[in-house]
Amino acid sequence: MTLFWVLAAILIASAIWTITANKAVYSVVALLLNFAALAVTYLTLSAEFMAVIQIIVYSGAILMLFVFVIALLSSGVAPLSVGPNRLPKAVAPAIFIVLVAFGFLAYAVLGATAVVAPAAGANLGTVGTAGVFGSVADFGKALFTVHLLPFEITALILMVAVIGVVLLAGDQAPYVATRRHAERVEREMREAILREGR
Amino acid sequence: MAVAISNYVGLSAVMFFIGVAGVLLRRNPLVMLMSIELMFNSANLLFIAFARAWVANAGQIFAFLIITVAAAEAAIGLAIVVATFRDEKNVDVDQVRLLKG
Amino acid sequence: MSAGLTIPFTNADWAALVPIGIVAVTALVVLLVDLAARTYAPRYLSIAIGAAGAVAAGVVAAPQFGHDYSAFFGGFVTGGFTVVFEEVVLIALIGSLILYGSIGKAERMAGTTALMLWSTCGAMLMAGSANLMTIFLGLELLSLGLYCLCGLDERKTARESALKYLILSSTASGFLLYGMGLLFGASGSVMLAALTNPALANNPLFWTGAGMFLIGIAFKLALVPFHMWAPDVYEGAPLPVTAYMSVATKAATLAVFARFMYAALPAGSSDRLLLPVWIVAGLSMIFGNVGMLAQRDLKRLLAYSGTAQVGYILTALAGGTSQGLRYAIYYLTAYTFMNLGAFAVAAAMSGPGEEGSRIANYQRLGRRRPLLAAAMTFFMLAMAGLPPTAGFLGKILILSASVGAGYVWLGALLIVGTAISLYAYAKVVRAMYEREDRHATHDLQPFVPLAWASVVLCFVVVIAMTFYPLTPSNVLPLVK
Amino acid sequence: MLVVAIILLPIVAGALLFLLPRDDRAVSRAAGTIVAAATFVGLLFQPAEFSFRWLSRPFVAAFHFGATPVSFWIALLLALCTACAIAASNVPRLRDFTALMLFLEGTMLGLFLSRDLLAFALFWDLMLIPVFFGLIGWGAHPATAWRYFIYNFAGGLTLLLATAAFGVLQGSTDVIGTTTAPLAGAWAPWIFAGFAFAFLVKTPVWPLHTWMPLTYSDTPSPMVSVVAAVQSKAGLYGFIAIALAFVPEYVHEYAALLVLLGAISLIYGAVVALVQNDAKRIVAYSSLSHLGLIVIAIASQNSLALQGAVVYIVAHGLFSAALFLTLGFVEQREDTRSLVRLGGLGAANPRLAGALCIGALAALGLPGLAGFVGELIILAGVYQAGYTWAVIVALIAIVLAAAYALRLYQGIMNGPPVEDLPVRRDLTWREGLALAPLLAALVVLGVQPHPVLEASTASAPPTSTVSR
Amino acid sequence: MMATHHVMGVTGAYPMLVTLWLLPLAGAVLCWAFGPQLRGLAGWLASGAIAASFVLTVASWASGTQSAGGALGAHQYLFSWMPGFDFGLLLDPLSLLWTLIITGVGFLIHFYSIGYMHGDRAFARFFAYMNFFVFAMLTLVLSDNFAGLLVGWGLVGLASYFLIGFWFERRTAVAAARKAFVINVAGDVGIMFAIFLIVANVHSTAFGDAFAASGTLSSGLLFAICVALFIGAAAKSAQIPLHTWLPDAMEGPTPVSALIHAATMVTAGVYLIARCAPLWSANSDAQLLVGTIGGLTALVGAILGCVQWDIKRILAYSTMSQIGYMIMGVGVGAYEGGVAHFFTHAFFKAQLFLGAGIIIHNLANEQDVRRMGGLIKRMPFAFVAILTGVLSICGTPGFSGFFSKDRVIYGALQHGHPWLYAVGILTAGITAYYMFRLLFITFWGEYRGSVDPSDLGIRHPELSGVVDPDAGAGHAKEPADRAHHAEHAPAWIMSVPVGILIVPTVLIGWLMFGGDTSPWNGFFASSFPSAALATPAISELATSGVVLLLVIGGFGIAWWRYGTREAAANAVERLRNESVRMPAILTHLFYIDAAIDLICVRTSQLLGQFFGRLVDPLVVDGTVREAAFGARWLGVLVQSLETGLVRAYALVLALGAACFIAYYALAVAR
Repeated sequence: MTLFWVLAAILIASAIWTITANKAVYSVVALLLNFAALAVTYLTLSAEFMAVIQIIVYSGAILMLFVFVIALLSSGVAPLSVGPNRLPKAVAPAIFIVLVAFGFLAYAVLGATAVVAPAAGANLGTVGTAGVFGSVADFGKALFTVHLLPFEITALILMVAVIGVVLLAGDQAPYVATRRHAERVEREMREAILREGR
Repeated sequence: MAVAISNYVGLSAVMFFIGVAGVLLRRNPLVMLMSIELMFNSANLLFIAFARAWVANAGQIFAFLIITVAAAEAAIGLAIVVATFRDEKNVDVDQVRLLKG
Repeated sequence: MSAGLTIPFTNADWAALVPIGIVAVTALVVLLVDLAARTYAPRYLSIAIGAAGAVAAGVVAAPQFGHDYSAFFGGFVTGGFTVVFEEVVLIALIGSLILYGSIGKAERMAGTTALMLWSTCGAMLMAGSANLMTIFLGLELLSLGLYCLCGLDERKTARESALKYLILSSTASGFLLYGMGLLFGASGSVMLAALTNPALANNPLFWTGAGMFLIGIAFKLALVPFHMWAPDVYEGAPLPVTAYMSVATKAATLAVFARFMYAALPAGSSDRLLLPVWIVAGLSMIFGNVGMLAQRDLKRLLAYSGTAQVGYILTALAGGTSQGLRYAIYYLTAYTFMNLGAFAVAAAMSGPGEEGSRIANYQRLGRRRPLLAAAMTFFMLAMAGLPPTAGFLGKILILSASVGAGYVWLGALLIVGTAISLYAYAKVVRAMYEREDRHATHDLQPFVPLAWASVVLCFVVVIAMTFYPLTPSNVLPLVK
Repeated sequence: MLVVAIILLPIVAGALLFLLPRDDRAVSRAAGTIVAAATFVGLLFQPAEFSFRWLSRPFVAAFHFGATPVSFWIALLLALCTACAIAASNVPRLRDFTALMLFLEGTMLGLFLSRDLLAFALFWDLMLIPVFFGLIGWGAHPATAWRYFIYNFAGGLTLLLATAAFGVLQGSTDVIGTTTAPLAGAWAPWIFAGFAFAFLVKTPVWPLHTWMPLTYSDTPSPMVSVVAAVQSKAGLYGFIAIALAFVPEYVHEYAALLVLLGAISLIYGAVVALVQNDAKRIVAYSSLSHLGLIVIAIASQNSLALQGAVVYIVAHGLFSAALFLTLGFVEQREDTRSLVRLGGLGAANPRLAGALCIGALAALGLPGLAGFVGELIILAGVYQAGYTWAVIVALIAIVLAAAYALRLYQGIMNGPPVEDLPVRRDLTWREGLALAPLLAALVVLGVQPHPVLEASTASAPPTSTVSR
Repeated sequence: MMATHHVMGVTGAYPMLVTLWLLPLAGAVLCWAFGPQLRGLAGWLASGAIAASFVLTVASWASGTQSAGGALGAHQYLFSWMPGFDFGLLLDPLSLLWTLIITGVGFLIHFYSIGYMHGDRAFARFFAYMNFFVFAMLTLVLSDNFAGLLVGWGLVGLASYFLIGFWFERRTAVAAARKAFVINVAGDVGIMFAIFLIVANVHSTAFGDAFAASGTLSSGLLFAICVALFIGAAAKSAQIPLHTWLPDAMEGPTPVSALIHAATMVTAGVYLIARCAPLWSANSDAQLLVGTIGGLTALVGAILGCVQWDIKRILAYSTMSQIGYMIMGVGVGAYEGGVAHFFTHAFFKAQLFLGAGIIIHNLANEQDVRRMGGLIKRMPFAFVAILTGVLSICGTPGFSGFFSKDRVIYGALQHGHPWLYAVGILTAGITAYYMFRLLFITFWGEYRGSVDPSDLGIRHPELSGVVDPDAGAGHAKEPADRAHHAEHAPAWIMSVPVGILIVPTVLIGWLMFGGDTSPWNGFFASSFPSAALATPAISELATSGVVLLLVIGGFGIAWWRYGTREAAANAVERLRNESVRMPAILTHLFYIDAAIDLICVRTSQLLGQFFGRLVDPLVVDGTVREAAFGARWLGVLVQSLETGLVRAYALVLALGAACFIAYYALAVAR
C-alpha cells in the first residue's frame, strides 16, 4: 500500500516534471525516472516480463534515441531554443480542458472499478515465480499462441519504422538515376579529386 | 491484494492527462513526443492493472505490443523532427506554420 | 521448453492472411528489386511491381467473399465485410501508385511504394480485425507508414505536414489506446465480441472506454472537431499520398467503426452510446462543407470535403440497420472513385516543383484542356451529389437509410450540408470555365496515359455505379 | 425504346457536336435545330413506355419513361422551344452553346417523361447543369450562375430527401402516372413539404423567386427562352403529377397557404414588372406573376382549374419563349435591353415589332391567344373552388399585365426613333422562321385548346372539385 | 354540366353567316401580309370585304334565318373547348342590328378612309387594322356565348389600341392607345368575373343557358353578375368613371374615331346590356345602378363637351354623352329605346366625324376650333354634313335623333326613374348648346387660321385637352409626310360616304315612329323581356315639347354667345377670354383623370418602385444573400481557425475529447 502511494507520487511528480522542464534533457531524465517507477509498479501488478521490457526498451532504447536527437539538434552545447509563443493565451484553456476531461473520466471510472472482479481460480502467485500469472513463460505462451498475429504485425511495424526512417533521413543523399548519370558523377568526382590534388 | 485496481486506474488517468497537457502546452516537439510517450505508458499501466484484475494476460501482451509500437513511433517521430528542424534555428512547433488556411 | 507450445493454427488461419501477406511481401520485393537494379531499371518498375502485388492481393481476397472465417482467435475475420473494405483500400493503393508513377520523384519510387504497400497491410488488417490488439496494430501500421510518406518530399511543407500528422495522430492514438484499456478493463478481453455482454450496458468503464475509443476513430475519420489536422496534412503531403490517405485511412477506420458498432455493442445501447458520433457526423456535414467555402487550395478543399463525406457515410450507418451498412459501403466505394478521380486530375495539373492544387491554377482549364476540365467538373459534381453520378444515388440511398432508421435530422443536415457544398465544388468548376483569366497560369506538363486511364476508369465506375448500383447484400452477416 | 431514344438523342447529339470544328456555326446550328425538331416529331408518335429496373432496395426504382397526357404536351413544348431557340441563337462559341442547349433539352425531356420519382429527381438536378454552364460561359455576371445553381439545387435536395422518404414508405418510386394510394402517416406532411419546397423554388413563387430575375436577364436569350418556358414548368408539373397524386390531402390542407403565395407572386410580379427598365426583367417578373396563377390553380384542386393550368403551362411556355427570343434579337441589334435607351424601333423593324407585339399580347392574356384560354379557365375553376379573393387579385394582375406588357412593347417599338441607336436590318428569314412556330402555336391553341384541355382530365386523379 | 342547352335562334348550317364573319379577317390578313405589294389597292380590297359582308348580312337574314319555337335567328355551331365552353354564331334581331351598322357604316367609313388616308406610309396596315376591327366587332356581336363575346370584346380593344396608336411615332398617340387598352382590359376582367360567376352557377357560358337560369339565381348573385358585366360595358362604352380614355382616343385618324369611337365599338356596352336584358330585367338594383351611371355620364359628357376646343374632342364628349343616354335607356329597361338611339347615333355621329374629318383634312390637320371659323364659305359641303348631324343629335323634330332620344328619355320615366328623366331632358338642352357652339365657332365669322395662337388663348396645350405637353401647340399633329400627299386624293371619295350618310341621319328615325306599334318595336318584339309599365303622369308628347324647349334654349345661348354678328366680329377676343377664364374644374375635367391617375397609376407605380427597388433586392433577396453571406462568413471563420499551429489543433482536439468524455461519463445509466 505504502509502496503504491510512493510510486504514485514519483510517477505523478516525474510526469509533471517531464512536461514542465525547461530543457529537453531534463524532460528525458524525468521521463526516465517515470519509466523506472512504472517498471516497479508493473512488478506490483504481477507483470514481471513487462517490468523488464519497460526498463530495457523504454528506458534503454527509446529514451536514448531522444537524447541523441537532442544532442543532434542542439548543435553542440547550445540548448534547444524556442521562438515567440504564438498561442500565449492557450495555457489556461488548455489546463481547464484537461482538468475537466480528467474530472469526468475520474468521476466515471473511479466509481466503477468495483465491477471488475478477478476470475475465479486465478493462478496468482509471487512475482518472479515460474508458471504463475505474469511470468515470462506464461506470457510467452500466450504471445505465441493466441496472440501470434499481433506479434507478427509488430514485425511489419518495425520494418516500416526502419525503412521509413532511412527514407526520411536519406533525403539528402546524392541520387543516381541511370548508369550514364552514375558514370558522369563518378567522372566529375574523380576530376574534382584530381583538381584538389594538384 | 492490498491496493484496489481503481487506484491504479486513477493513477493512470492522472498520468494520461499530464501527457495530454504536455502536448497542449509545450512547444518543443521532443517534449511533445515525450508527452505522447507518457500517454502511451499510462495506457500500458491501465492494461497491466486490468490484466491483474481480470487475471488475463492479454492485457500484458497488449502492453508489450504497445511498447513496440511506441518504439517505432518514437523512431519515426524523431526522424521527422530531425528532418523538420535540421535547418531551423528554433526547435519550436509554433514556428512551423507554412501550412495554414 | 517448447513442450507445451503447439502452434494452434490451421491452414485456414494462414490462408486468411494471404492477401495481406502478398502485399507485405510485394513491398519487400519492391525494395529488393530496387536495391539490385536501381540504376538500370525503368522508372516505373517499382510502381509496376507494387500495383501487380496489389492486384494479386485483390484477386486472392475476392474469393473470401462469402467465406466467413475467424482466424487467429478472432484476430482476423474474413468474409464479405472484410473483403469489401480490403478491396476499397487496394483500389486506393493502386490509384495512388499510378499517380505517384505519374508525378513522383524517381529516386523515392521504391521506398514510397513499399511504405504504401505496408500501410495498406495495416489498413487491410483493420478491415478484418475483430480484436482490439489487431485493430490498434493495424492502425499504427497504417499511420506510421503515412507519417513517413507525408514527409517524403523535398518541400518543407511535406515535412511540416508529417510533423503535424505525427503529433496529432499520436495524441489521438493515445486516446484510442486509453479507451481500449478501459474497454479491456470492462470486459476482461480484447475481443470485440466480448463487448456484446449485456452486463456492460451500464458499465461506466465500458462507456468511457467506448467514448475514448471513438475519439480516436473520429480523429482518423477527420470528423469535426477532430478534423483540424486534415487540411494541413493533405495540403503538405505529396499529392499521391494525400489521395491514398484520404481513401485508405477513412475506409479502414470506417471498417473498424462499423464492426465496433454492429458487432461489439451490448444490445439496445447503440442509440445512446453512439449519439456523440452522430452529432459529430452532423457537425462534419455542416462545417466540413462550410470549411470548403473559403479554401484556395484543392487539397485543403478535398480535406474538408472528405470530412463532410464521412459525415454522409456515418449518416447511412446511423440507426444500425443492415441497409445502412450496405449504403455506407456503396457511398464509400463511390467516394473512393470520385476522390481518386479528382486527385488524378489534380495530378495532371502538377508542374515541375509545383503541385497543381492551387485553385487559381485551374483558370481557363476549360479552354486549355477541355477533357481534363470536363473530368474535373464531373468529379466535383459527383461529390456534390449531382446526377448522373454515384454521388447522387449514394445520397438517395443514405437518405433512405437515415429516414428508415429514424435519423431524419441527420438526413436534413445532409441536405443542408450538400447545399453548402455545391458552392464550394462549383467554385472549382467555375474557375475552369471562366472566360477571362485573372492569374498567370503555369505550364502544364504532359500527362501520362496510365493516369489518364485511371481518370477514365474512375469516370466510368462512378457513372456505372449510378445505373447498376450493386450493394453487397450479404455483407451484414459477415460483420460478426 | 423510342422514348429512350428521344431522351438520349439530344444528349448524344450534343456530345457529337464537339467533333465539329470549334468555330463552326452554321452546321452546328442546323444540326441542333434538326435534332430538336426530330425529338418533336418523335414525340408526336406517342412513344410507348419503357422501363428498366434500377433499384430493388431500399425501394423499387426504375428508369421508367413514357409520357403522361400532361407531360406529353410539356415535352412537345420543350422540343418546339428548343428547336426554335437553337435556330434563333446567334451567340459566340455557337457550337458549344448548341451542345449545351441539346443537353438541356435531353435532361428536361428525361424529367418530364420519367415515370419514376427517383429518375425525376435525377433529371431535376441534371437539368441545372447546362444552365449553370450557360451562365458561366455566356452570362453577364458569374454570380448569377451561383444564385441559380445553388438556389435550385437546394430545392433539388429537398426533393431528394422527400423522394427517399417516399420510397422508403411506399416501397417504390415507380409511381408517376399510376394511382398509388396517397401517403399517410406522420411523415407525409414532411414529404409534402420537401416536394413543395423544390417545386416552389423552381417555379418560382414569392418569396423564393430572387434567383429568377437575375437568371432570366443574364442567361443568353435562346437558353432563357427554354428555361423560362419549360424548365420553370418542372415545378408545376411536379405539383400536378406528384404532389396532387400522392399527397393530395396536404395540398388541400395547405391550399390556403399555396394560394396565398401564388396570389402574392401574381400581384407582386405584376407590380414590380411595371417599373422595371430591363426588358428581360419585365418578362421575368411577368413570369413570376403568371406562374403564380398556375400555382393558385393547382392549389385550388379544382378540375376545371387544373385543365386551365395545363393550357396555361403550354401557353406561358410559348409566349415567354417567343418574348425572350424576340428580346434577344432586339438586344443583339441594339446592344441594350434598357427601355430607357430603346424606342421607336417599330418603324424600321415591322417584323420584329410584330413578333414582340404578339408575344406581349399573349402575355397580357389577349383573347384569341393561348394565354387567355388558360387564364379564363383557371380562374373559372378557382372561383368554383371558392377562392374569390384570389380571383379578384388575379383580375387586378391581368389589368397590370396589360400595362406592363404594353409598356414593354411600346417602350421598344413605339415613340419617335431614338437618335443614337444603331439601325440594323429587320428580322432575317432564319430568325423569323424560328419565331413563327411559337407564334402560330399561340394562335392555334388560343382558338382551339381542346386537346390540351383534355390532358389533365385524362390523367389527373384528383377530379374532386373540392369546395370549401 | 347541364344536360340541356338553351340555344337562342334556330341551330343549323349557315355558311353565309360564317363567311360574313370571316371575310373581314381574310381582308385583314391579306392587307397585312401583302401590304407592300397591294399599295393603294389595299383600301379597295378592305372596303370590298366589308361591303361583301354587308351584302351577306342582308342576304343571310333575308334568306337563311328561321323562326321556330319562339326563337328567331340563325345559330351556327362552331366548335367546343370543353363542356360548357361551346362556341357558335348567333344572328338574331339584336345582333343583326349591330352587324348591319358595323358592316354598313363600316363600309362607308372604309371607303372614306381611302381618301382620308391616301398617301400614308402605312396605308395597307391601316386597312388591315380596320378590317381586323370589323372582324373583332362581328365576333363580339355574333357570338352566342359569353366567352366568345369576351374574345370579341378583347379583340376590338386591341383593334382600337392599334388604330388609336396608328401613328405610333407620336408619344401622345402611344400613350392614348395604352390608356385606352388598359382601361378596356379593366373592363374585360369585369366580364371575365361575370363569366366565372355564370360558369360556377350555370356550368355553361352560352347566353341561352345563362338566361334560362336567370330565374333560378339569387338576386344577390344576379346583381353581382350584372355589376361585373357592367364594368366591362362601362369601360368599353366610356361610362363614368372609366370614360377618360375616349377623348384621348381621338389621337387616332378621324375615320377611326368615326367607326370605332363613335358608331360601333363604344356602343358594345349597350349591346351587352341589351343582350343580357333577361338578367337586368330580373334585377331592379342593377337597373337602377346602370341607369343612374348612364344618366350621369350623359350629363357629365355634355358639360365637358361645352368646354372643349378640339373639334374631335367635342365630338368625343358628345359621343360619351349620347352613349350615356343609350346606357340609361337599356339600363332602366327601355331596351328598344336604347338600341334605337344606338342605331340613329351610329349614323349621325359617323356623319359628324366624317364631316369633321373633311375639315381637318382640308386644314392640314388643324383640329382646334379656335383656329377655324368662317368655314361655311370654304367648305359648304362639310357645313351641310355637320349641320344635319347637329340637328339630328340635338333632337330636332323629324331628324332621326329626335325619335330615339325622346324614347330613351321617356323610357326612363316609364320605367319609374323620374330623376333620370329629368337628367335626360337637361342634357338634351346642354347638347344643343355645345353642338351649336361647335357649329358657330367653326363655320361662322372669319377664318382664324392665321391668327397667332396665343391671341386665341392657346397657351397651355394641356388645357385644350392634349395629353402630352411634348406634342406642341395642339396643331399639326399628323405626320408631315402624309399631309402633303393629302391633296392628291380625289375629293369625291370622301364626300360620297358623307353624302350617303346624310340620308339615314335625317330619315332613319321614322322607323321608330309610332311607339309600341312602330316597325322598330315589332322587329324586337321577341328580343327583350316585356315588362308591365305604369302609365306616367306626363305624356310622351309633352316630354317632347319640354325637350324641344330646352333644345331651343341651348341653341339660343349658343347663338347669343357665338352666333350673333357681334360675336362673330369679336371672335378672337371672346374665344381668348373664354379660354383664359374657364374654371379650373372644367379645364381639368372634374379631376377625374387626375384621380384615376393618382389612385391607380401612381399608386401601382409607387408600389412597383417600392417592391422592385426596395423589397425585392433588400428584404426578400437580402434574406437569401445574408444566408449565403453567413455561410461564406462561417467558411472564413472555419478557415481562420486553421492557424497552422499544431498546438491549437491539439487544443481543439482536446476540447472535443473533453466533450466526448463528459458525455460518456454522464450518459451511462448507473
